[in-house]
Amino acid sequence: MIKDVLTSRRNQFIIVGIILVLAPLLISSDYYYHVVVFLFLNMILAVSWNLIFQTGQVSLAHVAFMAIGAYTSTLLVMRLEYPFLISFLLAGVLAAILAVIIGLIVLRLKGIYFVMITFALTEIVRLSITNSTGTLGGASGISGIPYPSLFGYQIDSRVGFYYFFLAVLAVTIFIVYRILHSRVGRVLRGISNNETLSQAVGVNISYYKIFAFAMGAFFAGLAGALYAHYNTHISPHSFTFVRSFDIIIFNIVGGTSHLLGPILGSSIFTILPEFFRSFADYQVLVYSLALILSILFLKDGFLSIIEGVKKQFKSKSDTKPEVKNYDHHV
Amino acid sequence: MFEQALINGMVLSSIYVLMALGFTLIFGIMKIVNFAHGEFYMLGAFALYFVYQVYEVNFFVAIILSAILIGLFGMLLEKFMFRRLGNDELRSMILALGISIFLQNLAILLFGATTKAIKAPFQGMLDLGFVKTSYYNVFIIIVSMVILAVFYIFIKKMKTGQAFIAVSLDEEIASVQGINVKKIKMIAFGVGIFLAAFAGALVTPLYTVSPMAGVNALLNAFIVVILGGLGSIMGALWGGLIIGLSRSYLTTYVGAAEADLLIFIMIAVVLLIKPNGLLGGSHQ
Amino acid sequence: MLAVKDLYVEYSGIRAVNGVTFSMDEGQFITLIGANGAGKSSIVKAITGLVKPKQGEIIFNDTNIEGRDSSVIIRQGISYCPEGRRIFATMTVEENLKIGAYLRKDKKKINDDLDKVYHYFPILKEKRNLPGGSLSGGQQQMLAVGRSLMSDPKLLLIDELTLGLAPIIIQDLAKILIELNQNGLAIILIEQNANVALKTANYGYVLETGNIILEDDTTELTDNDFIQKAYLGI
Amino acid sequence: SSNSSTSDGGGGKDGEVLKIGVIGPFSGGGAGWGLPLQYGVEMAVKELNENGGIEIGGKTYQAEVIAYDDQYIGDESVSAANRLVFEDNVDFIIGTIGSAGVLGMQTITEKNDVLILTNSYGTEALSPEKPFSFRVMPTNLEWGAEVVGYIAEQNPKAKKVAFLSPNDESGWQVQKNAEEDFLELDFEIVANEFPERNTQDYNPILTKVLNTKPDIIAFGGTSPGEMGVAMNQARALGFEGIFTAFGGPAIQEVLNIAGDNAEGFVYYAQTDFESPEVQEVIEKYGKDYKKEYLEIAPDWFDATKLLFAAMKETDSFDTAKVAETLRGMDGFEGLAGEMKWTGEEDYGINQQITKPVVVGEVKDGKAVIVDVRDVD
Amino acid sequence: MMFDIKNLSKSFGGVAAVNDVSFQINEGELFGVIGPNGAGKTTLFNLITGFLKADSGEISYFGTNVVGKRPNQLVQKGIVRTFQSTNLFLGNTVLENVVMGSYLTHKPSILKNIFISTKAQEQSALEYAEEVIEFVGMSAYKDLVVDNLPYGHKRLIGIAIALACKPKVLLLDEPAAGMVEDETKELINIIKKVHQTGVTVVLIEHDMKMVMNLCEKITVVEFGKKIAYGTPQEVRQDEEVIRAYLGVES
Ligand SMILES: Nc1ncnc2c1ncn2[C@@H]1O[C@H](COP(=O)(O)OP(=O)(O)OP(=O)(O)O)[C@@H](O)[C@H]1O
Ligand SMILES: Nc1ncnc2c1ncn2[C@@H]1O[C@H](COP(=O)(O)OP(=O)(O)OP(=O)(O)O)[C@@H](O)[C@H]1O
Ligand SMILES: [Mg+2]
Ligand SMILES: [Mg+2]
Repeated sequence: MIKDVLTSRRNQFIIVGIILVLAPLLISSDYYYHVVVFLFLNMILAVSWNLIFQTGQVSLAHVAFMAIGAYTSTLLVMRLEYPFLISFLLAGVLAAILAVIIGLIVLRLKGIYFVMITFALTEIVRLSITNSTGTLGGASGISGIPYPSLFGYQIDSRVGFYYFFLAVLAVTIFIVYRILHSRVGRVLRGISNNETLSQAVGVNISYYKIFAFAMGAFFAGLAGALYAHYNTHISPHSFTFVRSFDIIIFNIVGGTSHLLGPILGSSIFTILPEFFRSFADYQVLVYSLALILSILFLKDGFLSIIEGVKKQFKSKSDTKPEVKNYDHHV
Repeated sequence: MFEQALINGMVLSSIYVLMALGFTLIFGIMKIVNFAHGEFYMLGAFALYFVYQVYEVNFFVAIILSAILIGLFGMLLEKFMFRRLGNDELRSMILALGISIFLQNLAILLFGATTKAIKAPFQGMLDLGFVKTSYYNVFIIIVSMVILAVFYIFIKKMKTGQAFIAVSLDEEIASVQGINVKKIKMIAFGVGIFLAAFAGALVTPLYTVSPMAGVNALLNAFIVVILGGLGSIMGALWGGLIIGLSRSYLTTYVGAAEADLLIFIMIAVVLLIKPNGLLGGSHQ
Repeated sequence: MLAVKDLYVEYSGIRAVNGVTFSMDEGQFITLIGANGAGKSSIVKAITGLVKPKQGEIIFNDTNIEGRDSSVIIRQGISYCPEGRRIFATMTVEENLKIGAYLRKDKKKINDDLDKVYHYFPILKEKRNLPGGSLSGGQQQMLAVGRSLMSDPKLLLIDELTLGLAPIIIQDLAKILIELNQNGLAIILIEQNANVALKTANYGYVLETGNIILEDDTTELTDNDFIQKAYLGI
Repeated sequence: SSNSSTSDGGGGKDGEVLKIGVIGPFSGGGAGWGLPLQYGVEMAVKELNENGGIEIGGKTYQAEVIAYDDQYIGDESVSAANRLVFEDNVDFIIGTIGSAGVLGMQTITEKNDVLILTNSYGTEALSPEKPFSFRVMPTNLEWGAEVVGYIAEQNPKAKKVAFLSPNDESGWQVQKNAEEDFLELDFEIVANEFPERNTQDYNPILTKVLNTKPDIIAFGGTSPGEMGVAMNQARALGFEGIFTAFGGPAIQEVLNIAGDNAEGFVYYAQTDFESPEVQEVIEKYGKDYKKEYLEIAPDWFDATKLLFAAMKETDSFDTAKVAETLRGMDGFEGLAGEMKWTGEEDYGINQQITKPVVVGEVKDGKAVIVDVRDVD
Repeated sequence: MMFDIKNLSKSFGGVAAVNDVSFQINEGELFGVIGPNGAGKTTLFNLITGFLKADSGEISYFGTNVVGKRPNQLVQKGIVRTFQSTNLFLGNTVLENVVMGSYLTHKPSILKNIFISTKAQEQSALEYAEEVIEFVGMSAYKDLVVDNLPYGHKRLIGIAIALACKPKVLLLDEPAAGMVEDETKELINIIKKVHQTGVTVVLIEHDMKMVMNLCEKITVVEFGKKIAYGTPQEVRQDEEVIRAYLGVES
């Protein structure tokens, strides 16, 4: 009985949801809030990136869309005095629109060439902001970005940010999950698996690729806006391709075969460095070692650990043989 | 100014080509986007610093020795790390990234964060008539051309070179031609790293070395290879020449900050017209 | 020359070859026929070292080669033309052929053999400087066969010789193989087209679900009722 | 290595500990600046502890350093500050370097009354709304005019200045300040270039710049390694004029790379590193560290000592009170001489340190201190 | 008339793969294309199905010129193909492969997929795919990963995927390659059944028995040129065809 309750997907979601909503009761210091808020931000980025990845494209441009979102929302609020909520949504929308336009051009590139052109894109965005003067603040960026206010309520406490970020994260996960676990998700994976054959069964591959790219960019844009209004200071320095690499690491080290992968990956690789922080000048060294080891020993990232545990669990509880799965490697 | 920019561009191009060759080799054969390539460049430079500056070995011997040392180190990494990942491109890429961060910070720990310099073995300026340049610049250009030619002949005409390509295309079928795939991959990785370290050692007298020296070197190799076409030797040559010369001329006639932006835009445009780079996928 | 004893091949627990034993002498020409999935490819892959046998012995010229690395086995004088062509797509036709002679040193004789292959398949000569990937399916098959001839082997393993070839080419190829065999080359031919297989080879093995169910001279097999019904469509 | 450096780990004789937070780039591209920061603070802490600690409100405290790496990434500085403030309950933080990090940290420290001693070039780091933020390194806004003044006095004929500054926030800010100093004295700015950081090949940009026939090449915040390379390349291209730099160079590093090519280089020396006072401190507290980082450490050593002095004078750890004292503490004797607070005019608040401007010049291949000028 | 192909040409860097070819295919026909290796048959398929764009000429499909249309648009119009080399969604099961083929018959909508449960559609797609698999006789294998299935089975799955697209015209590129006699017979039955449901079939095949057995009309190409056209009997006796393609023995 209990086991049934726990294994239903929906119930699992509900349980995790309740835990997250109640978690602030347990969070004792603002520092933990800060870490968790950043974790949520990273999760939004990682999960939305995964949507693009499902079409077989490794994008380094996620951070560029994040930057676009951050600057859009900041400028709308500060210069045009738009209400926060509108600016926030427009940040996502503008990022998505730009993604459609860019996607129309770049999504014909494949593999490493796509990686490269999205890398170039990121650098073009960053360098353009750096070399700009005036409104965008150039290399020094923009300071004093106001805290978000929603329906007259100003979010300025850590708890406030916690719930706000959590809400956006929940929406992101919900939408990405629904897309991936549906026929659309099947189509996306089909495209990544075999473009020619997908075309041959009637799939308009550009349409789906652009959709995934723009949808991912939308959430990256939102994440950028969140970041700007939480941090209250942005500069091109915050949007280098290094952050894109982090997003990729979250996914690959987490595991890509399931949405749980990026969620796990971003959790571990956001929290772990905080543990390593007390190593001071050795922090990065230890971090890179952890990265190397997890890549070396985990086949599908942290998901393989979960799979391993599951298997063990299964083989204990029932002796029915596994569905035969051919090994793909000779 | 025009002539000076030409010489500047040629020197840049030579270095880019050297870096790009190793990078493109490793990608072509192992399908690894070697984000640690710059760190091997940096290690090559540090190796030279110790072998030549500290232990005072003859300069030319020292360069080769440094590159071989680092190349061997690369082979070890292939044997004990990259091989484990098989042909998983993404994981290999992240592994390379991890190694890159690790080596950078290890270097800070071992060698310090400050910049070190090596004196060029020969000083003085050569008057080419239309412009003056240092002997060492000329040396770099010539050495790069020689390496490029040797490498080209190696790949196109020698059995091992052909084996590299065969392995890159289909390991199983390569092995039933009698090719020892594991060995070839290890050699290919070693040669690629050798080239990176060689480039690093060669240019240190011109520049300097510090633990972060690899970052820009990698970026340049990366864009050169993408522009020229991954896995293509002639692509590395053309990519190197184009990026080297455009960087020189754009910087001289437009400005440094704009040059980078313009180069990225140029690459984006080229890729849109030729999605596989200038000579991509041809192994020419 | 070649002896396969009690060979088992498994893929993650699934049996593909189920205790197969056969042997052949120098200069023999045998064929393996059988339905899809009977295990024919698995047998030759085990011989070439592309799959590791689960159990059993493979002896080639008095040395055990089972489980060794392919590159080592090939060195003994075995050549393999894989199922599904698998030519090196971006290498030129000529480079493809030359890589077939990877282990040989005798430049002169390599060139002779190259000419021989060009003589067998003139279209390859015409396209010698084009990338292999631009060839049509059948042309690629010719290239794959040509490549396997370039190593001057003692034993030639061909998996699916006629796949995608035009009838006229099949007739030519059959003649070529017979000629090569008469010049002393031992051949194992896997072939879906039993008509061709039984006409070219001297001795045949019939496989079903990993077992040899029948073996005989090809002339006898051709007259066999079962064979006529299941494989010759008579 | 460890993050704490109390001499015995057990606190003062009353068992009390004063925690000092340190944030700086100890890895990656900024390590050359971050490590001296860490070492400078640790040296001052060692000195304090060796002298028995600090007595406040009748209790004796031993100081302890908690250091976090921010990799020269703004977000990391923010996280580190969060940890120091909320987790380690630190009230005093030294660092970080660079505007992005400092501005990020201030969103936490100012609200929580945490006192920070930083170094960055942006003007926004100091303002009346940020009473807890002090800048303990003079920026070239403070000392630039003196260095330019020295150059003008020594080279009455030099008129044309070409700028090379890194293309980032500090580069742009430093260049802007320095340009004004030059214009003030009727120099002409003939070139103003912003190459990316980590540039190794300055030939193309120098070719452009030298075409304008400058008498002076001024570096605006370029790191010492790159400066050395650029000097070599400029000389090879035939430049015979003067080099100067805005942004404290590690002069030994420059000399190691540029050698004779650095001849005539005029720079802001921060402290007279070779002076007996500095050498004594290094000998006593810095010998465990890598020598190559120590050139900039004395400034952080001074800043940390200044902070301790202010605490002592206030006889309290109340940050608001300590800040108040600090603002009023003119005339503290540091290794570079007397330290004072200014900034009212430029930032609206007196929380910018100034010191006598120690001007160095490379003469006959050696770095020598040629002038010490008081700021007016 | 279904297809009216006029003066179609396509060349690759000097090689005229398809050279001024014209022919017609009627609705409901079983049409064969044969010719020596490299004659341009596959290229012809690529042109008809939009995977390549013709250099010149016209492909009229029910009266409209479809040159320049993308493959997925043509699939929507009912033009469906299989590939000469096996082309599957690797790493997936047979069932999953065929479900992908039901993309058009059970077309997903993104918005619905996000906000409304699509279990019903998913279920019906699954059932549909199972029917198709049953039709080609692969039910026993439906839950196996396709990667290492025997060659002939892979080819059948390729056909199943194509069938799941509900073609009006099905273009098969060497479907019997790699099959033994028995299996070929099975395949012939399948193709006949498909044809009986009103689907036009265009077949490239080197197995002459099969071609002669199945096709009503045959076009023979060589060096990108049409060299003969007619019923199997006519073509079989054509001197040109014997010289270029069949050889003496057939
Ligand atoms: N790499 C592999 N992994 C898992 N199973 C495999 C692998 N290769 C072959 N098999 C399975 O082993 C069995 C025998 O396959 P094999 O390829 O040897 O047959 P075959 O007689 O050559 O068939 P075909 O005529 O289709 O080529 C088949 O059931 C096949 O699915
Ligand atoms: N992408 C390409 N680049 C260059 N040449 C090509 C390309 N594709 C096909 N060709 C050439 O065009 C000709 C026709 O090829 P095609 O694949 O259409 O032949 P086919 O009739 O299908 O032959 P087969 O029966 O062997 O499959 C061949 O000579 C082939 O080499
Ligand atoms: Mg087989
Ligand atoms: Mg074909």
